Amino acid sequence: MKGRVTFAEDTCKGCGLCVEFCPKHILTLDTTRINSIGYNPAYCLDQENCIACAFCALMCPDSVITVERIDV
Amino acid sequence: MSKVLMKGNEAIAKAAIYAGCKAYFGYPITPQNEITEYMAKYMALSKGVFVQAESEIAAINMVYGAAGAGVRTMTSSSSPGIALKQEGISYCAGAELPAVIVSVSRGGPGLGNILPAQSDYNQATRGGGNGDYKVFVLSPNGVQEATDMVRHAFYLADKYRNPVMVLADGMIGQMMEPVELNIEPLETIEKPWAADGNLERGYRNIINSLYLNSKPLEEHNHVLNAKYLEWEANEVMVDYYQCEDATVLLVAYGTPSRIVKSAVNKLRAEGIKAGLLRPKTLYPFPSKEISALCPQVEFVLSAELSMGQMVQDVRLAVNGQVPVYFYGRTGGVVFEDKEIVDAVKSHLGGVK
Amino acid sequence: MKKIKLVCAGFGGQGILTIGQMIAMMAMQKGLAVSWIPSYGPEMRGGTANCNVVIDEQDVGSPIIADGITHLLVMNQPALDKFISKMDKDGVVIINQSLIKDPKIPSGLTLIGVDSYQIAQDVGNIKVQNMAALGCLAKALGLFNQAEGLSVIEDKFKGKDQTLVQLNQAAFSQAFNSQS
Amino acid sequence: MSVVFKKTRGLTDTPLSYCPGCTHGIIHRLVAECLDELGILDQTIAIASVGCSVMSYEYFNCDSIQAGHGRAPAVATGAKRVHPDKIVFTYQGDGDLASIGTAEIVHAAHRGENITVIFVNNAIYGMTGGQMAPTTLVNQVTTTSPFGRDVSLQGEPIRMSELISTIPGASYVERVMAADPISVRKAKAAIKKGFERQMNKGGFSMIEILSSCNIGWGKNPSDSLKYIKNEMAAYFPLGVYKDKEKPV
Repeated sequence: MKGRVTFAEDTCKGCGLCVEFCPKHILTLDTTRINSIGYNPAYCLDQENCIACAFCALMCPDSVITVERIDV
Repeated sequence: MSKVLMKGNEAIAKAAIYAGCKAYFGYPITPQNEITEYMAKYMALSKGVFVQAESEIAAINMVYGAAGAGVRTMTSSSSPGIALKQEGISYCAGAELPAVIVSVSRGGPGLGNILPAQSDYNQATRGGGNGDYKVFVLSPNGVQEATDMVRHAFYLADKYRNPVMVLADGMIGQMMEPVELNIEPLETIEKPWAADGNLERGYRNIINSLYLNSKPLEEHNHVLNAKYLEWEANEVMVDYYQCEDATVLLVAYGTPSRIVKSAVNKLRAEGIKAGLLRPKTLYPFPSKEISALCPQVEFVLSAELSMGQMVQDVRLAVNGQVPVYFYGRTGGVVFEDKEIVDAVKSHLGGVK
Repeated sequence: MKKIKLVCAGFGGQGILTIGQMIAMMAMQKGLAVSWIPSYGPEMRGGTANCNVVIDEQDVGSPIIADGITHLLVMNQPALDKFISKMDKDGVVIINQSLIKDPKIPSGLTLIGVDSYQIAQDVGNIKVQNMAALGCLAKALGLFNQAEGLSVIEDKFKGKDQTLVQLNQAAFSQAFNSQS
Repeated sequence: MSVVFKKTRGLTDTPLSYCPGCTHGIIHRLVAECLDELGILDQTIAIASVGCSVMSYEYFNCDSIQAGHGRAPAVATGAKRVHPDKIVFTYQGDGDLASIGTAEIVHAAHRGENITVIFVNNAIYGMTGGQMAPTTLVNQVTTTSPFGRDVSLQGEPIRMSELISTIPGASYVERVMAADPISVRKAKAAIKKGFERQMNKGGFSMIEILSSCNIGWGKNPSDSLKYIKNEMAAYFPLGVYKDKEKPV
């Protein structure tokens, strides 16, 4: 199963809970950028390995994350 | 002791401890939390009493208990919390208990917001508790004066056996200014009336505000009222700025009075002889002082961060001698000196 | 002296409130009248933070600065956007060059840049960026000498690790002296 | 391609005012998802309380009434009694429900009000800057327990689910937590059950959710979740404390 994870970047507060709970360790905080509300936003390093488990979205306090399943 | 830069809330708490406050009861509410937090730490270190009550109602009743038992005590809160304390304040006044209540007021009504406001003038001076009672109300204009007034509040509370409120605003609570604290011990007075559980004194003490029969309750009210009249005669505090030759009198209290003072300077620079009278006691109100200036002024303008509360006391003081106007901002909006200047100018030259 | 109306603004966590407090302490130790007041609101880390510092010879009128800012220290772009319209016509704007790359400033205002990130890195710890900003600001105010700044830093970190004090002082000094 | 997860329409587009990593946001979402999935979003009245969640009326995409500090269950009683066919819930923190509002919560349960109470317990007053709450753990340092909560002065933390479950009028009381994906799913099931109980006119329900306050606790968001699991859940055991339909 393959998935795709996307972030509403400008409401992300960079708390890192999605990063913490991603079982595939493909999420990280972008420490080189600051979003419009002053935080390092989360992003996906490796979409190829997303399994659409949505653990990241379940733990996101700000409902920033959308998870889709790619039917192959 | 040299000057230190201190936040108003912290300075208020420190001043209370130096003034011999031995018991503090409070409940979290912004913008006065630093008072509670400081007390949590320093009451423990100085072997005093600190209790975070389950509510403001509980906190003021703890104050009633501690004051009734003869100990210098204090609570602090902000507008909605002071609203909840009204019941206990009435009981303290009725039972003639010395207690200090610090009110760091914020915008209202209801939850309002946590920004600076003066919309609790009526709450402080009239109160919402039942009965013919008065609370002594002091109003500081900065951090230094807040500390001095907290000390004075403990003195007055003990002297008159009455609740004394220090009405600050969110600005004083959150602001840092250089402060020199008075660390001299505040003289303690005997409290032979206290219910401190010591029958060796030879008689029983009862702290109570219940008078079932009409005559004794009426007599009690006369005793209380005599006290209030004594304050009005002897305890009024007021600050004059450029009032000697003033032809326009501005009245303002608390931190906003500092902005009005700047407005007086601006008006003077334009050749308008403005003066500022700043009540430092809101009850007893400086009615005589305001009235005495009426013959020389064209009008009086009360400037407040409210929709117009103190202005009613100003009108009573002026008693029709000259027109009384009002300028106010509310909701946490703080007026600027130029607004006051414009308001004064709009009224110059008689009633339009 | 001309009354100083200073606003310091940036993201929470950039040490903005501390910068303002330390300027206030320097003013107090010089015997000037001063007030410091933060924008205060519901507790939330991050977002924006700012404080107002008013310095005068005799007494401070309003502690709140509505307009006529004489000195503005901004640590990020949103802070600059928020306050630039409230400047005094010949005011001084100090910007954090590390985060504000292309400042647009109305003519008449004096612009001073401080690369707080670079200075902090130079002295060996990026956590002291706010001290670099403080050094630049202290100089720009024209009221204080370097020793007065260093002594306030000493006081502020009293009881803390001495190397921490020196690190903060180094960042302060480098910024203070890099400005002509 | 199919959507596995997206933001629920039970929440408005207003960004949440909570600190980064605060689990209030997760709990808001769970409540909103339940309202949406049960098809009751358009017939619900949310009662917001005072504390960090004071602005929850901005976030739940339904009608809302903002209540005074601690008074949400009384306000909910008023709303529910005049609109018995609508869904009424309160969203309260520990300072609101377990301190200043103890009388109101006890008596709403006692009357068996047919409402759902979402009780977020994070063992601290977050909004006002981290003061001790009645649920603050023993020895936990807060700004008003600077030397740690001292049982001899401040008592032991109050267990509200246990207390409320002793009241005959309470129908369903469960304690859950929001500490990892599995517990978040369980929390959602409990919240849904609470609303269903109300829809079935089953009476008073309270779901207590152990939540984090990483700023007030002085921990990072990740360690805060571990604290919920290891420290809070140890003192506040998870589980169903009362279920009138299925006696425990």
